[in-house]
Amino acid sequence: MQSPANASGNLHHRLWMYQAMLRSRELETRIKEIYFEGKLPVFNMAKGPIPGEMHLSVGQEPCAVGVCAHLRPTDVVTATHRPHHVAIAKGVDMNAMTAEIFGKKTGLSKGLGGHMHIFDSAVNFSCSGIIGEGTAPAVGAAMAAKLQGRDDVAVSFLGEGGANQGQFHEAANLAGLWKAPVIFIIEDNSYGISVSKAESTAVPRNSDRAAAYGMPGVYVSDNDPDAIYEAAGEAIRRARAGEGPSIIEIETHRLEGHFVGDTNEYRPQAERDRLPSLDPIPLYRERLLAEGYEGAELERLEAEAASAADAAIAFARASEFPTFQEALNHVFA
Amino acid sequence: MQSPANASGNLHHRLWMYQAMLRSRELETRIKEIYFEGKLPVFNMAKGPIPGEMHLSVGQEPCAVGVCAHLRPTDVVTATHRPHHVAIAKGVDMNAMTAEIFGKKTGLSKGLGGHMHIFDSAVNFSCSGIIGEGTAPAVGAAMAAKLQGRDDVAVSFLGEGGANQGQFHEAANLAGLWKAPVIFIIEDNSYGISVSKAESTAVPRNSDRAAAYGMPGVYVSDNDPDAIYEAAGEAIRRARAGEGPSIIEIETHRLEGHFVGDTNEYRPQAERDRLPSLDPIPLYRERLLAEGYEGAELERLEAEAASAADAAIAFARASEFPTFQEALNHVFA
Amino acid sequence: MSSPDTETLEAPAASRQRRLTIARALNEALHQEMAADNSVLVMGEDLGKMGGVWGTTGGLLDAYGAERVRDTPISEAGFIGAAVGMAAAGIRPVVELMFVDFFGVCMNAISSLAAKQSFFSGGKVKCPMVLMTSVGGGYSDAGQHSQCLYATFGHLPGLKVVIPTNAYDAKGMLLSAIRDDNPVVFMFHKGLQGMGWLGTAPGSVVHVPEGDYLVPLDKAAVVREGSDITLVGLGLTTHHAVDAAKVLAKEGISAEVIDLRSIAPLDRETILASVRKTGRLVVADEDYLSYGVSAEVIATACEDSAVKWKSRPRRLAYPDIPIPYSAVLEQEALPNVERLVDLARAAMTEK
Amino acid sequence: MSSPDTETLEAPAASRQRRLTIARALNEALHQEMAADNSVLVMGEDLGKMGGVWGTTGGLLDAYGAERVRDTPISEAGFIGAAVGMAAAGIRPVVELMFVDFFGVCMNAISSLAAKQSFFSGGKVKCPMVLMTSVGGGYSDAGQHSQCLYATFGHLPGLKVVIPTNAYDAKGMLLSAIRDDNPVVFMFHKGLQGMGWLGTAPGSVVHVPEGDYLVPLDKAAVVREGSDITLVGLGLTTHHAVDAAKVLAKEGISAEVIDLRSIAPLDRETILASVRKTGRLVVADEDYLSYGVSAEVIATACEDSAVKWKSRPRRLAYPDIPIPYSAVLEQEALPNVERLVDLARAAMTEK
Ligand SMILES: Cc1ncc(C[n+]2csc(CCOP(=O)(O)OP(=O)(O)O)c2C)c(N)n1
Ligand SMILES: Cc1ncc(C[n+]2csc(CCOP(=O)(O)OP(=O)(O)O)c2C)c(N)n1
Ligand SMILES: [Mg+2]
Ligand SMILES: [Mg+2]
Repeated sequence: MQSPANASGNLHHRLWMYQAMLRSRELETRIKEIYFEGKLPVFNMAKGPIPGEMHLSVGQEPCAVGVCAHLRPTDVVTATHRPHHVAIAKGVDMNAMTAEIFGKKTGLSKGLGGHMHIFDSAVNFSCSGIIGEGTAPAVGAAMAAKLQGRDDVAVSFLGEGGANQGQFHEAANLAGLWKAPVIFIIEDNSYGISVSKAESTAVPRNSDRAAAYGMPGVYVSDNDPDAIYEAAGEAIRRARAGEGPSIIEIETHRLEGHFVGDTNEYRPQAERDRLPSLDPIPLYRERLLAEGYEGAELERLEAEAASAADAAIAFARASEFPTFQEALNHVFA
Repeated sequence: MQSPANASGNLHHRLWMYQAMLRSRELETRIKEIYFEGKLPVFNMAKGPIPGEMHLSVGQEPCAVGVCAHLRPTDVVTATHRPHHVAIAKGVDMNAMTAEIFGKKTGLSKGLGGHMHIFDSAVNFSCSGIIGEGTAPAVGAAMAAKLQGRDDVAVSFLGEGGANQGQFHEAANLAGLWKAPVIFIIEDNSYGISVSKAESTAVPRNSDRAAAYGMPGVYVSDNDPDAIYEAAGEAIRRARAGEGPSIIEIETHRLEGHFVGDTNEYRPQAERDRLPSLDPIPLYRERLLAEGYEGAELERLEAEAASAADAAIAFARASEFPTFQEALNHVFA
Repeated sequence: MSSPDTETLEAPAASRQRRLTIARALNEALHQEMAADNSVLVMGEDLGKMGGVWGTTGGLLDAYGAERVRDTPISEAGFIGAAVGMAAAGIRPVVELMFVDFFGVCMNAISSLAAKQSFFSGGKVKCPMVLMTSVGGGYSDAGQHSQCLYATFGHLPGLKVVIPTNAYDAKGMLLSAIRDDNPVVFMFHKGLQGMGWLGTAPGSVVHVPEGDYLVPLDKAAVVREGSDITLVGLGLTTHHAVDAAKVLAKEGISAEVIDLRSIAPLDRETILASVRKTGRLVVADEDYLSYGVSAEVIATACEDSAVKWKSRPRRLAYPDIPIPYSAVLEQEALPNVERLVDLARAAMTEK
Repeated sequence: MSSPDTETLEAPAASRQRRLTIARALNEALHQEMAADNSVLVMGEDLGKMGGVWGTTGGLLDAYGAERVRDTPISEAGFIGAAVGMAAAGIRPVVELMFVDFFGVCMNAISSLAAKQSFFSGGKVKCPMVLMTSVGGGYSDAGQHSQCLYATFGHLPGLKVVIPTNAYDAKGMLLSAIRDDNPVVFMFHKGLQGMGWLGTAPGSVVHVPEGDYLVPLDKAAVVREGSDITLVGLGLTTHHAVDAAKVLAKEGISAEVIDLRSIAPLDRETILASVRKTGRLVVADEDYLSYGVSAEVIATACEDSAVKWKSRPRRLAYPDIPIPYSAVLEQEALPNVERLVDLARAAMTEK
């Protein structure tokens, strides 16, 4: 899925964002359902077509699309253990990504990586299951662009919990020092697993920490795709123009548990009750309709996203498992 | 050497500070000279009565005395690879410390630690040769005091170079979050070995980074013992009163090379030429005299410091080396 | 020998026994020790409200309050380093590194700070800290959430490193660890933990006394006696070894099974006593092969002058590759009973 | 075999040969490779203006400019992690971790990030990064500045780990490392580096050709041939082994000396070929004993069916204690020629 930054212009960026959110949501809805296949009656994480941990981005799609709408395939993105929405918005091949999640040979990494290790070199996307790990490589990728005379940027996504990792501090300082064309996008969903932001972070806003690194910090409230699009656009423009890095913290919402199976019980009941009303996709749909977009057009995008997700699942299911030789082949390049 | 916070009050804190600076200086002057014993004509770090690396604090004494003047033995201090001035100001036994530097059995750690591992549990002092390592234990020590219902504080000394270590970020966030009675003292001598602050730090002042951790940040210019005393006094008062942590960054000067043997060649000539005029000890002497302190009193302190240093060296030289059994004995408690 | 008898690893315990999972046993140990000693404090990610991802800290927050049961930011270097500072001041912190795989973000706090406080201070500063951490794979959690890294910790001086194989040992060893004045890396294997959402080797669920008891941190256990061959395991591979011994028994081969329980210190005497008797050795390790536990056990036996080898020693370990996600690949890479039996058979027949 | 011949380790080279220290050889390799390939970049603490604490980067800043020769903040996790991002984009970064002892503040960037890029991406992302780092003690730099930690790095998959013993190998191996598409941990021993301010084993200063040549990263070297006993060393202990072999020769004992040069991969074939011939083995390692290089070498030999042992294998390694500061203690703990000779004699006489 090409971003509007590269698409031929006939798809307006707001529709593109809507569509990218839908694709992620449609795929994750299916993943969630399939995740339970084979794991019940006594839930066992090791079983079924999608074993292991599964972190869904449901509710956080605006962060991905508002940022990635500005990116080119040659821009680099590093993401986290919660990568699907960002991957899809960055243009990662959905079929190959889904096959990876199913551990298949046709997966992006032939099944060696899995859901926390989505690597697509065609669009320069990677992610990691270790908190903070992607921050420094993003600075390096940004510096590489600068050294190679490209005006590409790098974007590092992290959670508000991840902002308390030492690696983030080191990476942000390097970025500020070297004026690296990198943008740190902090998806503030208020929780790191069960630990709330107030229990983990000495200041209310990570965007205020930008001053510690000599870079602008912007806080975007309300999980609003358009506001994210604006803020990210400005930060990415600055970065491409050689004006250096930025931090953007986005208020977003984790509508599901930390991973599939987590029931969010540590969240106050009132907060949990409110979650469905915060779903950004219907909210954005309403806004688009209110602002004159055609319902039929939206429905077309919805259908397209559903069928893309179906196709990805079908592709993954139909694919073969890798042979053990694959695991031996790629320890070294 | 008891700090004025504990001394019976008959020694004014400014004289105490002067004396503590002198003690450190007198000892380090001797250490520097002895360091070259046995190492020449072809300098070999492995040889002589004091082998290994040797980092002197010459010029940075004000940071130590201005802070430690407020501390009690039950307050905890963690210091760095450049620990002597802080150790002496914290009241570490000078004889046992010097013996440690000579690798002797009578040393604080029986010769197991050496100059970068000065541990004196009698006054709760420790240090480490790994940059940033002392920051988190200081937070822990501060929390221990809080949990145990003591109004003791912890002070973590670090260099401006060390402030770019991830550990510092994590420790500072924990401190801010938990309102730990800890003070981070950043000795800004403009260099981390050969790398200047401008080459290492994205912002001009680390004290500005305090805002990222929800704590006050103070910058003290001019390596001024009295100004440091004031700033530290306020921070320590706040910490004891349960008002939480602080960061104090102090402009100071490393008058010697990074370690003995380093010739400072990477520093601009003009800067090197200026260094002798920045020696804080004669400057403070002048000020004390100008403000009416008796010359004779200062001379008495000077003589006392010199003889304390002589005694420490003599004690260290006269002591025996440890037996290998000591090394085996203390791997575990 | 203070571990449960051979039978507990092999057969369901008698009905009146109280059988617990390792998770429950650890939780009980923490409850009891926090009640008995108010210098004990628990700190880590999701240990409070959530009760721990590994089920070890449930109920502690309610019982002992937020001062002593602390949820932390995702700042492992920070809170483990802070624990060292607390420990020096007389607190006995139990901290959790959620997955051992995350060691790389905080190893300095463990292997430099905690491990060397005693040495650097000439014995004056103590570090009575327990670092609990989960190890092991087998459930497709991929290359950053499935490692064992036993040897990574065992190699560095100043740490005690233990891994219980059943709930009895788990409780007794955790109580010993908390009371120890040294840093103890307490590893629990996810495949033995008894979480609802992960399969659990049945042999780990054994009788656990309600009261207080200690299991030493420096003793291997002979969990099954035998005379023809010595099988050495730790964590999950101990269970594989017991299962292999049962298969071998049917073929008339009498295998002795040793559960290392501690890798630092390594109980070389117990290993040697067995290999001197059997003259044959197979080591099963789920950690990476090279520079791993299996090599150390083999070298220990081969250095000994009293062992009379009837065949050369053999080892089964995780190959030197990152852990692949896809279940088919991961299962192929993991040590298992079948391969262990094959190696034991080879040791019985070949030189 | 691409290493210098036996003599270079043993005797001063012929007068017209150009003899360099390892530091100078590494510096020359960096100069030549930066000139030849402008994707090579050097980054770390004090590498620019100061030319590196270990003398490896002198003159590079002037020759190649501040973009390609970067001084960094004291942020090892940050700049090593950044190097991984650069490497994925086609840059070939050479980074320095000043002392290997600091691994604990940045190990995640090395053993998770760099080491697993290839695997996690199914081979699509490369990490052509060299991590240079100093190892070893012997000059009273105490417990945080004197370790070797060979096995710590060798144990974790995805890294190549090498350590040259002389200047010839140093240059050829560094050129190989920079051109390798994988992360290479390039360890240089301070006791061999040839810094003015540190003593240097004379055998490390050998003839170094001016031109371009490669020494492979996966081959041990037989630095002295012999028939009675195999002595295995790496880094400084290779020099001890050569010296021990000379002493033994006077007693009529013919010792073969193997310099491992690489511990990941470990060249098991070269070890086995020698031990199959001699039937006796002593390993000398300056890293901590337990779970170390010495155990892996011994296990490798003992697993082999073709070795006919004439006496049991032996090892000399650093004891499992932090490195003491006091020179008398440190020297007593370090492996040395005398002890190696004693072990070899024992291997010749006892079972
Ligand atoms: C270094 C490290 N510590 C701990 C974890 C375990 N862990 C996985 S996700 C997570 C919470 C992350 O919170 P946040 O950064 O806010 O991201 P979110 O899950 O909310 O998207 C934790 C603690 C980890 N993967 N890596
Ligand atoms: C983690 C770590 N990285 C690098 C070093 C090497 N090193 C020792 S002192 C030093 C400079 C420290 O600078 P700063 O913190 O400003 O303290 P200063 O030496 O100026 O007192 C460096 C880089 C170290 N000891 N630890
Ligand atoms: Mg979050
Ligand atoms: Mg400095």
